[in-house]
Amino acid sequence: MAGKKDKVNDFVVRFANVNGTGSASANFLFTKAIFRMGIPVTPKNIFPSNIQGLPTWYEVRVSEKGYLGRREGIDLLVAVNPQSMMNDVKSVRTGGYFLYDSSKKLHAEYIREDINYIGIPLMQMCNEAYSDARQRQLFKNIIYVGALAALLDIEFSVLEGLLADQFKGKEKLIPMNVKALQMGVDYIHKNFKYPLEIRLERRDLIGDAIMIDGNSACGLGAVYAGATVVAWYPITPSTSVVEAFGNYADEFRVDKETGKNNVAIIQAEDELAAIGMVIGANWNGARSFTATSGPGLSLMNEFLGLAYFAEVPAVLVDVQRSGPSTGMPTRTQQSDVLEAAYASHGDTKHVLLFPSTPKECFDMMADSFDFAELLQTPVILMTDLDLGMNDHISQPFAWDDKREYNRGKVLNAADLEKIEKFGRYLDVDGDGITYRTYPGTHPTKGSFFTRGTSRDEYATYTEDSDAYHRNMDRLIKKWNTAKEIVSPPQVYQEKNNSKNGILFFGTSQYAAEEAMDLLKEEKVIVDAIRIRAFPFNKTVEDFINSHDKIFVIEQNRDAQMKSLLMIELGINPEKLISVLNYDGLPITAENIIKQITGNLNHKFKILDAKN
Amino acid sequence: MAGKKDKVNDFVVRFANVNGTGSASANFLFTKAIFRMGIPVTPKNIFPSNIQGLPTWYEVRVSEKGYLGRREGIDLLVAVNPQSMMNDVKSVRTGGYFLYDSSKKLHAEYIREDINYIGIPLMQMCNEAYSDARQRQLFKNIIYVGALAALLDIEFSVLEGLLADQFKGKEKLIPMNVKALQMGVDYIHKNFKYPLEIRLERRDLIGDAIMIDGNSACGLGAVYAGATVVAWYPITPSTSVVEAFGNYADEFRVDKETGKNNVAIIQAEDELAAIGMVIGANWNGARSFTATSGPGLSLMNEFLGLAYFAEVPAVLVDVQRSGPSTGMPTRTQQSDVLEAAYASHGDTKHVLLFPSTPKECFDMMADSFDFAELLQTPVILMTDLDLGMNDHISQPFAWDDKREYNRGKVLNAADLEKIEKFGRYLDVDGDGITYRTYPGTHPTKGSFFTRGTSRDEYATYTEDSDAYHRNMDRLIKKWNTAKEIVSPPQVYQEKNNSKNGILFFGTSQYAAEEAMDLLKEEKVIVDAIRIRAFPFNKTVEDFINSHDKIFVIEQNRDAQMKSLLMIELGINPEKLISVLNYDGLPITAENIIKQITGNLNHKFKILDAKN
Amino acid sequence: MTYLRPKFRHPELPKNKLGYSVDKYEGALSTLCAGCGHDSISAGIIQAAFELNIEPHKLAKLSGIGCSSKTPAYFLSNSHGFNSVHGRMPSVATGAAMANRDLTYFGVSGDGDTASIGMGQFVHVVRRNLNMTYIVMNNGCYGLTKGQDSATADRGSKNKSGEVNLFQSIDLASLAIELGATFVAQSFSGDKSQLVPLIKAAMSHPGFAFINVISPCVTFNNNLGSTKSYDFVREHVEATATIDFVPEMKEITANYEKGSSKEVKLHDGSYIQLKKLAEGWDPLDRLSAMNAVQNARAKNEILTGLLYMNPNSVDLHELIETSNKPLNSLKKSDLCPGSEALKAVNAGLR
Amino acid sequence: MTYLRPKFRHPELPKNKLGYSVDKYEGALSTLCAGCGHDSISAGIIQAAFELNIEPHKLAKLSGIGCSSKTPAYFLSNSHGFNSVHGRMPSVATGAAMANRDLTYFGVSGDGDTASIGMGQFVHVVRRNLNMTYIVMNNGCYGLTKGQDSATADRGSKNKSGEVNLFQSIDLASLAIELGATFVAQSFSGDKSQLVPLIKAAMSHPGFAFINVISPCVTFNNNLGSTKSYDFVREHVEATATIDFVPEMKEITANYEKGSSKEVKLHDGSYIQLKKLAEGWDPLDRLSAMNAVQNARAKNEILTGLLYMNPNSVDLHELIETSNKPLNSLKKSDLCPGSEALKAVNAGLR
Ligand SMILES: Cc1ncc(C[n+]2csc(CCOP(=O)(O)OP(=O)(O)O)c2C)c(N)n1
Ligand SMILES: Cc1ncc(C[n+]2csc(CCOP(=O)(O)OP(=O)(O)O)c2C)c(N)n1
Ligand code: SF4
Ligand code: SF4
Ligand SMILES: [Mg+2]
Ligand SMILES: [Mg+2]
Repeated sequence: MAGKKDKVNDFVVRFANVNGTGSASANFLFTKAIFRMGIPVTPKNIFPSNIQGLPTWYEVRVSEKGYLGRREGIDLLVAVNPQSMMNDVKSVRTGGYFLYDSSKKLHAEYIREDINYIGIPLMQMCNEAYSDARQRQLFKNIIYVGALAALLDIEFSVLEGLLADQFKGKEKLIPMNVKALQMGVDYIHKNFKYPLEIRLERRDLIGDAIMIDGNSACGLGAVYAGATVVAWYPITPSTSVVEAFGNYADEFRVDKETGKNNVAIIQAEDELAAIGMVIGANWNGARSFTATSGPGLSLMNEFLGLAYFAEVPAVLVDVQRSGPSTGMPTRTQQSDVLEAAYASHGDTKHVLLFPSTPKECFDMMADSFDFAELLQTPVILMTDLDLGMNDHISQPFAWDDKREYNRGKVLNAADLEKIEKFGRYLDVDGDGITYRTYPGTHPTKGSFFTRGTSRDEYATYTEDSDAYHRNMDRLIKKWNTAKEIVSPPQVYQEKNNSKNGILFFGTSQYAAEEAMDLLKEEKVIVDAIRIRAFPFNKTVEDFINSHDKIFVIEQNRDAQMKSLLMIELGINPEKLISVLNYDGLPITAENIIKQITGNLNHKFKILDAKN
Repeated sequence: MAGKKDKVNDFVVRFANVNGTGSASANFLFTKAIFRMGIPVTPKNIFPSNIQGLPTWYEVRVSEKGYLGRREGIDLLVAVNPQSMMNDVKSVRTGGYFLYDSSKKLHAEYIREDINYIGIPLMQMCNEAYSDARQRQLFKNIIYVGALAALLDIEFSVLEGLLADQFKGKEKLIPMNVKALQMGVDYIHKNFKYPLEIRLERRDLIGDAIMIDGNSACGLGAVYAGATVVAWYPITPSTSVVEAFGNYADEFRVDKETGKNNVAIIQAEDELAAIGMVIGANWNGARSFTATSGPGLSLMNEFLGLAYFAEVPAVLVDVQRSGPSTGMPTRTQQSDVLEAAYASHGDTKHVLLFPSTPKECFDMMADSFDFAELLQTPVILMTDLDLGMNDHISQPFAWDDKREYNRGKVLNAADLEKIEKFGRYLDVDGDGITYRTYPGTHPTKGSFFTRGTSRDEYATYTEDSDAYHRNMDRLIKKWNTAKEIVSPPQVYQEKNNSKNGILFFGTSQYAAEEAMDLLKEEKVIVDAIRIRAFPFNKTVEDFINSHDKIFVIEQNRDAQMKSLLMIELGINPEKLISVLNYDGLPITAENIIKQITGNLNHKFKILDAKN
Repeated sequence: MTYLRPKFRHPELPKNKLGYSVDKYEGALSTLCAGCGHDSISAGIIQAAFELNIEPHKLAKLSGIGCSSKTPAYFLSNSHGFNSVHGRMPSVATGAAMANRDLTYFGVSGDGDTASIGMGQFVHVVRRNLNMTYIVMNNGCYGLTKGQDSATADRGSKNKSGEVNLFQSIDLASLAIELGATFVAQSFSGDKSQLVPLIKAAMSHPGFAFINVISPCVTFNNNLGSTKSYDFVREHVEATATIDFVPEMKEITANYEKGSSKEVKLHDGSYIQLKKLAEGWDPLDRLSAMNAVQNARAKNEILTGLLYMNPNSVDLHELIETSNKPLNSLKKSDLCPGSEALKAVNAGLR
Repeated sequence: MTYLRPKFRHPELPKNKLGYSVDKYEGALSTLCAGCGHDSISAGIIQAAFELNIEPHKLAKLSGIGCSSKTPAYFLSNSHGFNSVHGRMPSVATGAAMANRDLTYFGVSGDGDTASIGMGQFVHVVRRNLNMTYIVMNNGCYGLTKGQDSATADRGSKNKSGEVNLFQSIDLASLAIELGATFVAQSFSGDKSQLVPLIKAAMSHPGFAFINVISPCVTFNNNLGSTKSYDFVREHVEATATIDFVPEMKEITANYEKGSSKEVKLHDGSYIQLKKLAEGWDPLDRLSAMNAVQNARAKNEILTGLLYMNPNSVDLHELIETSNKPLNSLKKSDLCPGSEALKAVNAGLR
């Protein structure tokens, strides 16, 4: 991607900051402005597992074509962190730009011949304009945004509009921010040629899309789905799921008359307690969920087995981070797939959903409660740090007011009156799903004793081998029923165009779709399918069976989704080619293409051109 | 198995007792006597998850041919439990015997035309002979053993010898027991034709074999292996592992001079604490282990991930019971295989060992510490309730006094002096295994900071993507190294005799070997391999690749070992045919044969004859 | 009790205000050892629920794992029950209680279940003042796994395998007071006259009500000073090294006056010293309650009765101000903001 | 502190008895927020180890997860360290200590790490009287996950997101005394003159030595009565809804006389009231210690100093009578019974 022609709406800007310096909101302002100019844009946070003083990066990709995955190759680096400066300089592509604080002269070792330097005396400007140390700190960020506005042609009125929205109710803050922006603009206007050849031009490519992170979308989805009991324990990167839920609940769930809450949010003492609470609440007829990440999922294993066997609904959001162990808590990965699918000792299987976008986070969160209650089993929403904590452009949320909550097979008092003998685990309908009752339903009928130990169809304790066997088989029947209930995959073509297919899920979607496009430009055609749920729908099986080679794209080391495909569908591993990424950063199209073309022995022109 | 010819040393006796009535020791006396008569015998406990008052069964198979798996079809039922009597009557094979307490007349509903009844007025005899209620209870059991001695031709002197051993130091108890035995003998002699056509004849088929349960063998193995720190939490069926360890430690690990213990055994507050202690102790250079069952394994997930990633050795015995959840705690299963193999979130893999016999429990327990320290990773010994809590005939234990403990790559102070810069995670030898140091080794060299988060080769904290990636790849290299270090499989033939193979592990060995023999009688030849460790050794791969069809025998519902074979070896699932058993009882040869011949479309004469 | 317990009842049993006789409050037949203290407590729970005129189906009973945790199957069979996982009943109860504030929550746990694996959850359910009754059937051992010492076993006591407990015991009642529990009582399984009123009081308390009930384990009890005198059967059992023999035992009962002390002989011949709080005891004074418990402990006495109660208890629902209607009864119309609101949300995200 | 802390040292630093100057006891550069109380405690630990003439490599430092649990990387870099998993350091420390009784064990935890997820392990490590020093760097919040209330947060305090903590706080020192801890102290991160001697005393105590150190979190502190007066920057940060801005802060120090009280102003303008135990305080009387703590709590005072110590502490190794030689130093000859013994075992199984 060298070359020096104008690159309108197609470049990557990376901000190198120190965390705790208030850069996050300034950087977001930059991204959001591009979004408001109607141009596809995608930001990624690359942040440390600490609170203050360490390097943090914010990478913004602008893509006229709407490619919203990460891309390697930095066109403009905004260097506000002396700590990481040396590596930051190296990371700029040949011909790219390096924006730095020129209050002090740049040391010779930071000078590269093949990139362009834009020095702005940020500190000096702040020291002159502000007396309070904290204001100096804070406005430095705003000033460089102003500079970028000038350099990249961001419309100033858009920035002003954003500030007006942001400081609604605190209007006195607006002029100070505008002034700081203007300082940045002015400095560029005075000292540099602008705009650069990488620059922005207003488009109308966003439509009615919104910009939001996946965790907030999950929280909102749970409010819409009618979740009332939420238990959780803080852990990065899942914390903001429940925080968002809480904020939306403050807005939507306070009873107007009484001022009381139509929701109970409990910060549990740990993840074992959180999932225990969720199980207790669901058992008692409330929709309830928790959110966690890998270590929490590990701790929930025993309880997940109980919920599977006792057939209690439960919804769990796993915002995956790099594992194993505490791993890299602030980096993304899709490496809890196998653990989640078979969590707990003994023969267990759990329903998983794999959202790719905030809209899907919202929808699947709502669906997950239906699925959990329909199937009376845990449902785990497998999202990840990239989706959960980064802002994404997404289709707007939609809700059909006619949609009812599907509470599954629950008998009320009247139903019980009609029944001769209630059998909690009796497969009346032959689909493996049995009827349950909530506590308190009927004075003499329908009560039963829930346990994780063996029992017969009437929930009576037994150690009888046959009863145990029957029950385990029924659970498999239920599993098979689930296959056609859970979210079907997204198939990218009506009929096959190739004997090769690619299969992906979750946040790999962005890079995978881009890779498909680029491959097509090279006349390498692949069919594609995006998995959205486990167990696998028949369509998944058909797709795989009707292709010779399937490239399974996933963001983990051990090819975990491939394992599930083999185990559950009996697919010959030879036809499943893994395309893996596991360095903690979101996967890129370039990476996918390299691995696919490597396998296909295809010499790829675009790639070669880049290198 | 109808037919009325004499069945010498080939039958099944089942005792139906109430638990808490002292029947266990009497029933063991019966089994041990047969053992001492040189005849292969195998007992199975089928006991409830409670302490007193519920049905419990003890099933003893006698097999001249040395088949030590469970067999269906009860030849003689000893009915001492009115609660279960109706089902007990039904369980006897046509032509079999039903021994019951005839103090009260047997109700008509218990009468079957096709079986033989042996009524002994046990209660009445006890009431007459003993005044103390508890003695009445206790000796009832001894009396029926006496009766069985007469009916089946157990040598009385053998029983006397056993009592003498048992009451060594409490000799005054012997005559009373002998008297009770004699009462049983006499009653038979007076009232029945004896012996029955199912009966015993002294043989010399036992050699120098011993009889012991697998849990005790594990405990003993750990003493020999030099384990010094043991942490555990009680759970059936693993409790007796540590209890046995403690008993052997009392014998072998008390310092003669000081009277102090060369061991520390800590009953932890739960399984999380138990594995935490094990990790702490191993990190600090002691050999340390814990024992648990499914629910405990589930709780250990997070810590196992830490040990994998931080590369701390740990030994864990998982005595598997029927899952999921609390499942059937007193029934056997091999259903924690998948959970153990990939325990914890993120990309993790753990070394598993699969013993089949008490001797192997002992050996593998000793090996597991070598493997754990060599590989600096958790090693999980996957045994089960059948192996752990039932007595088995086994080759005697052996220990080579020249054997040294292999402590793996540990640097001492002198080593450190020689090294320029110590890198805890530096792959010096190219095998993925790095050098470690124990705390306290050297004043200024070799100390490092252990963590579950990302670090570089020098154990320095980093969030660098490359460092993370390098480390994850090195862990895979180590995994590959492990393949040829862990216990190789047992291959049953020098070269292949068939295009079909069977593959099994753990306690399925007994039934699988019997099934092979029976198949051979029918001219159905199958090759066989017994897996003894995960990751799989090259031999396993070769065996599978050199056959068309592999029957994978396992005692779980979800074909978990088959899953591991597919995932790790990339085997086409089509060639792996599952032979499953998951009703909580040990698998039988008959069951295996049915499933194999069903698949091969072979009409099996022996089986047909039986039904 | 045994599986053969006769089910015959006199037809004219007294009825409570709901018109129910006590058999309406019974459960399945117990499978615990004959004479187990836990069964006596179950009987007390049945009696208390009967006397309190509780609608059985308006009560949810929850437990962990252990002999004690099995008991919910043996009382109130018209109540939903949840025998969850070991040590984690408090969290399940918390979730359940959050879902429906209109039921009565009754939790049963053991000393292993609460004081070892469950310690964390116990501390936090106390802290949250969840509106529930929480009984620990405290036998100082792990009954179901065959008699290992628990963390409440007295220091110096011997267990069935003859091992001496080296560790100080955790005093659950004192701990609960320290943690700010709003209702703390202690009793003995065999003392129905004290136990039933305490259970009733606990169930009426608006907040977390804890009762620690000393409940001897027939089979594995390991009480301080266990005499272990010569006993033929014990020797027999010891010699055969199978702890499989449980002699039939009778329930131990203890009836004594308020303010008095009583030495109770347990099945194995050992004694415990119970001291019933005097009539004039002021259970509203937290500091004096703590002191009394500490002093009794120093004297090896177990103080019984209502030790402490906070009359101003504010339970979790009140604290977090959940709606008065049970959350599980709310409908889509109460819960779902609808499509219009969502349009506004979308607008805010552009 | 920042990554730029100058490493320059005066060449003639005083040396301790081992001939080491204090820099021998330092660790890697801290990555905590500037002014974080935890860094002050680290400095105290460095000073204490220096003054106690500890061989750094004969000490093992262990922690859970959290800002506080990171600190072992910032002191004693010649010691092995183990930053384990969240809330489970006590078990790892127990195993480590069992393996080698000859090292000194130093544990660091946070209030989230100890009072929430780690409560069970904390209670049991106290009960076992493991020979270790256990410091909780108590800031009333979860620093590393961005400021949620912990179980030691004061009831009524407001956290960074403006939410009021509704729950009573767990008093870890009082709890430890209740559980029978043999050494319990309390202090303030900024009071080096008190802290260093307490750490030294703790490290010298043969058994479990607990120090609860109040350690303000610069960034998310949520202390009672936090004034939250008008502040431009705070408003700015609130409006942008990113809690990403951490102003540079100075360490808070507090020096005051024994027996006196001191109000300490925290970074957010709120105050805490510290009360230093008087000279004449008898730390050997458990009941009076408990009372003093309870009374102070009622007055919203935090009692600092050595609250309680049992001079007859019997640590876990002594209790279970492990060999005097470290278990990890025993050789095959000490451990393996050998083939002859095995023959006898075999014979007994025939
Ligand atoms: C995770 C887990 N660990 C261990 C067990 C085994 N277990 C069952 S009951 C029990 C102890 C019960 O003791 P307690 O709570 O005192 O009840 P009791 O039987 O004495 O009434 C244990 C350890 C289990 N079921 N689950
Ligand atoms: C099992 C697990 N759950 C949650 C987390 C996330 N987490 C990391 S630190 C922390 C809380 C730390 O609080 P505290 O112990 O008080 O330390 P501080 O940061 O305040 O010093 C949490 C919840 C984790 N690492 N592991
Ligand atoms: S073992 Fe003990 S606690 Fe369990 S049922 Fe028997 S007497 Fe009760
Ligand atoms: S967030 Fe708080 S506890 Fe963490 S380093 Fe910063 S000031 Fe310290
Ligand atoms: Mg108990
Ligand atoms: Mg904290």
